[in-house]
Amino acid sequence: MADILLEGRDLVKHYPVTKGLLQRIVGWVRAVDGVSFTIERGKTMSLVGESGAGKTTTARAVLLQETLTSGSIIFEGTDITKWSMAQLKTGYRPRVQAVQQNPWSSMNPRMRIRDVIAEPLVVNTKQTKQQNRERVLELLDQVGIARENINRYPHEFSGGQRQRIAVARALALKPSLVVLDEPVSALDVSIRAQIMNLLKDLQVKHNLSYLVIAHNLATVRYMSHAVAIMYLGQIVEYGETEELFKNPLHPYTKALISASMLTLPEDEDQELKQIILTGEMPSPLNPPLGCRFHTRCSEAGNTCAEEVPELHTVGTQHWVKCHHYD
Amino acid sequence: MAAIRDFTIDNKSLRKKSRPVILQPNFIIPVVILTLLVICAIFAPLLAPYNPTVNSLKDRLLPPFFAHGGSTAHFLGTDGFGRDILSRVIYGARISLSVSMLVILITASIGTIVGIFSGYIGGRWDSFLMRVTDVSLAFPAILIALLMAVILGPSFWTVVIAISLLGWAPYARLIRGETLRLRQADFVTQARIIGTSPLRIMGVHIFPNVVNPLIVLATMQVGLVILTEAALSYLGAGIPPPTASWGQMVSDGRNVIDTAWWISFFPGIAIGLVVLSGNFLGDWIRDKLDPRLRQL
Amino acid sequence: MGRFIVMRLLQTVIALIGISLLIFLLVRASGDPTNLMRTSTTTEADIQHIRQVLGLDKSLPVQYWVFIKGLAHGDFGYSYIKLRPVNSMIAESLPYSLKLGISAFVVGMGISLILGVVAATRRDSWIDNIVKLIAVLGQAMPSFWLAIMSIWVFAVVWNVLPVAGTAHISNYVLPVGTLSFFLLPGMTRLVRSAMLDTLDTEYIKLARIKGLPERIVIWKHALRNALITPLTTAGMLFANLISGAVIIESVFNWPGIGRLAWNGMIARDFPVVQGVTVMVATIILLVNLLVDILYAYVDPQIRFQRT
Amino acid sequence: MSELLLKVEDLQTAFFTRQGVIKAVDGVSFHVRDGETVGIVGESGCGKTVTGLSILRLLPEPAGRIIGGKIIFQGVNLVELSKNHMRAYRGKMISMILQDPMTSLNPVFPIGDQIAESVRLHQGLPDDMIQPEVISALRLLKIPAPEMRLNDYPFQLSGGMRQRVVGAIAMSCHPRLLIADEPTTALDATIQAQYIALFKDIQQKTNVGIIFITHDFGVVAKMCHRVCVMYAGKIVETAPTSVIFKAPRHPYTVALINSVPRLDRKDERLYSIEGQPPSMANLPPGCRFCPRCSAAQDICRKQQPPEVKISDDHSVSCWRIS
Repeated sequence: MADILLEGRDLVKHYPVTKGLLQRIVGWVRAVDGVSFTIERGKTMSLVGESGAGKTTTARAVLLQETLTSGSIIFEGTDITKWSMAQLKTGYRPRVQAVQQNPWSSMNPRMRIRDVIAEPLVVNTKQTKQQNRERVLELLDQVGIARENINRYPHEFSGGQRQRIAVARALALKPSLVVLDEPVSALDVSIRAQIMNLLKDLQVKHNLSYLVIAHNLATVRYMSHAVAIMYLGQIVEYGETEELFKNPLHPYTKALISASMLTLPEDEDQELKQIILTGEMPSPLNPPLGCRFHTRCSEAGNTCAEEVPELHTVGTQHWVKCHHYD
Repeated sequence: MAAIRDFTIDNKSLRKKSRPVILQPNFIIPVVILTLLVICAIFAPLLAPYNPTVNSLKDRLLPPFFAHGGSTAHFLGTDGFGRDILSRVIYGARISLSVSMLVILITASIGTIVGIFSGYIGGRWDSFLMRVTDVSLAFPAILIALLMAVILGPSFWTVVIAISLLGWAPYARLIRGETLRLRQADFVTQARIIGTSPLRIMGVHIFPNVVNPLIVLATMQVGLVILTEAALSYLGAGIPPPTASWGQMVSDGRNVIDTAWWISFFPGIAIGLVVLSGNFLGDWIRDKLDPRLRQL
Repeated sequence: MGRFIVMRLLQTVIALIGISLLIFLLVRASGDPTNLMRTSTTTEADIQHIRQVLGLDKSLPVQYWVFIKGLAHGDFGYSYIKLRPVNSMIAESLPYSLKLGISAFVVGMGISLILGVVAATRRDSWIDNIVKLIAVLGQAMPSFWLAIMSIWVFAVVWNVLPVAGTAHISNYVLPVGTLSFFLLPGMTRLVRSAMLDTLDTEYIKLARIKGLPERIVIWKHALRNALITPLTTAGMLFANLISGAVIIESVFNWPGIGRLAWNGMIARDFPVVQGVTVMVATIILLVNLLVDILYAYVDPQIRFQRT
Repeated sequence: MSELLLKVEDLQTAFFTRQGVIKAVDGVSFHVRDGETVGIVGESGCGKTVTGLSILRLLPEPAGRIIGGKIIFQGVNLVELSKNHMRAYRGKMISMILQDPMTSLNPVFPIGDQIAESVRLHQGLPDDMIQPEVISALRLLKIPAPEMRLNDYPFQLSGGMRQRVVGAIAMSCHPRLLIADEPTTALDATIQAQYIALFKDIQQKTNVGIIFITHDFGVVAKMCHRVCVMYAGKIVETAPTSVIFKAPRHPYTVALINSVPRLDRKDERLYSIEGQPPSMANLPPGCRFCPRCSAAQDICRKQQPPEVKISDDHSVSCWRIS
């Protein structure tokens, strides 16, 4: 049995849409609509999808930045949605940290690096200044930033260096899970590999779990152990990374992979024909009935428009929601 | 200038070439004038050649030294009561300076608190406070001051209260805007993720980041406050005579403008110089601290 | 769009109630209004009588209700000094203020639009520098001083323009000119910087990529967008104009509501000042409502919002 | 072989700022043929966008200026044209698509008007002929129900649709050359794939030459026939797309391709380039890549490498090659 650190069960987040003088609720944006996933200890799980798919909302829920409409988050065996604020503050928050996409805006420009990295310690622990300082130096070593930079301000660093500092801050409290929201997409191409390699090294060293939010499939394949493909608030396919990329099942997954595949002009005819989806993702305010993907799916049949597809397990670590596997 | 942002310029090479502060005329001239203002205000009794409030009817309406009939005894001439204009201008600095400093202290404090609170807490509080701010911004300060002068009677404190009553609104609006922007900033989200309390977020993460725009706005408001104070004094709703205030002095010359232009002229120049200096200094500080605020 | 106007209208009414309440409370908090009417010959009985006539013996909420009911009927009370209804005094003065204000508005806005656009499109040229100088000096010099100095120059030294009176067109030159200076510098700066920001956007770049002549890029594509920012401050500008009217009318002895309020203040004639304040507040709120609607017209994003 | 459309020779573009002169583009040469797509690939700050703007002569004034080189379009040197002549080329002969569809359309005009403006200006058609032309431009970009879209404002459209409208403006006067500056970067993966397929189709129909500016090798592979790799204001390597991927010669190209994770294979560990691109105000004296190059020699630090032709259509600027 896999060692599961965190599990999301049927997570739902609906935002009300109001209208008029009396703020009458006229509809709901179904940002996340029944999402379940598991994150194993020491492993990386990625949520992949286009903007509006609900991956960021899901991650925000894990980070307690959203109040869920329903669903539960099981952390080391207990449901934290039932915990009190005080319990969360001591038992959950310090264990789940985050690195954000944009290293230029994720640090208070008025704080020195030592304070940026020590902030989680100041807020969550009662350590002395000396203890904090030692921890900060230790963290700087781990992420490959020279110790003498401790008194400098964020703007004195390049994007790549800042992202290293953001990683150091996320590790300050020795968390079990780090949520990585597009950790390299704001960086220059030649810098991305540095950061991805650093994150992989730190994962092995500290037995960290990562929840990665990404839209770039190649990055995801390189970073993660398991992948969940999201579309319009739902996970449509989930699998162990290699299995999923070698044997994609859902038509949407296939289209995404095809879109991100490096195909040279002359290979085009030999390899599998490029899949170009028609149309755009519908609004989560009014998602299609049946399978949510059927409006753009070239293989959609009659049932797809009417019935919500069930989950089909294919092998041990792979499942899909699609009528084709009924 | 998107194309300029397309390549990197390293900060060190930029900094090397800018002139030292002391040689920048946009900085040094206003600073000298404003320093002079402070010195005049503090040491008025030592600097002024005459008592500014004592009438001397034999010296009525003397022109300044360079005009026909003028003398260096009364450098800038005298008014209808024979009071020395130069001495009154020097004493007038006291009113301008104390009113503007006090008003800015009061309005900036209130505005900052309202702005940060409104912007960070949001919701109904925010909509309410912002409606109040909008109405305050759209209300003519002079009219409120006239009303206050009728109710409370003209006095130093009437002026301070009357200007402050609406004066906090620009600060509240600016600081709220900045707070809204900062609230969305990733570093504030990050602070929430690690469990920072709202009060600490407002104090440690938001306030230090609104100090620059606050300083810029406050400097730029110095001129406005001085002008408003002068206008109130001019209208007779300000500090009551015989205390010398620049607006009042301009008003004294209104009815003798055909014979004694200097009574109105010099105090007006004093107001203009000080306001100009305040505005220039504000511009300079803005360019240094926060060029985004160009539209202020 | 309909809903938007209804929302705004509702907010305006609420704001008006707020302001009237504020004025009412300010007045009552400062003490008994009859104190202002006391002279050496008034007896205690007279005061009692006045209190009864003015309804001051009733409870505060009742007084406020009476006050607001009066306002709703356009009843601003009686002048203590002139012993006439305040509303007829306002009605006499308002046309003069409107003539002055509207002329100054048109002149000020027109000049500042042209100056702002020209300065922005010829950034750092001599025209830009002159415009910046006008703006800087205009914002620094006190308007009442400018007004008095213009009297001195044009009426005394050169003797080409009259100082007092309202009959002839030449009577308008100095008051309108100096009053428009309440808008001109600020508005010019605002148009210039909004224009500079707009000229820096991607869609202006695209307009140039299309090969459009600069004339169309600037006066059609850029100006329409650049006007949105100054419009948001139109409310403030209007307030400025009213402050200006009080000052300019007092300098030129112009028989408008500004002078009415000023004379009221000098004579401590409380109902007059109160009446003008309330009336101006109403006008201001209505103007702001109008601006919001205009704003919605310029910015299609607001026009199409169905809130 | 198709006709030569554009030939850029030794282009030098500089920005004259208060802090000094910054050469954003320093001696760039390349060419584009009819119906060909040439990719200009590089990281942010390498000068690829400035190259694109230089061709249209739309550098931010007064700071940006072309200080040397030739831009020969259909035999005419654009650098020497008067302002009015140059304007006649823009939108008609040469067009451009900008990166961010959210900001590149004017928010206060309906999209139909924004396209019609170009058509009216460049095609000299009678008024009743303009609308059909606008609709056909929208149709070329496969915008559904084009007749219904004419009165829409930009904010009513999704990012993908807006970018198609920008494309429709660009193609409305049948230009010969299209400069596309990261047109797909702001779009989602499946929308990006749509857009690329759309432009390949448009290119087949119209034989337009395309300069495709991007930082994304995946997009390059799908879209471009030839690629120029730029680093710090210079083109370091030019080759047909498949050669760039299969047999790159410049150390920067090699490193860049190896440091990008691939979807079609399992990478155990990515190659990572140390350091970061140099500041354009403070360039190294020799080869600009040498501070980050693992194969740097003495000469690399002292002298800039010359451009060497390895084959007909493959050239590299690196001392190791010459």
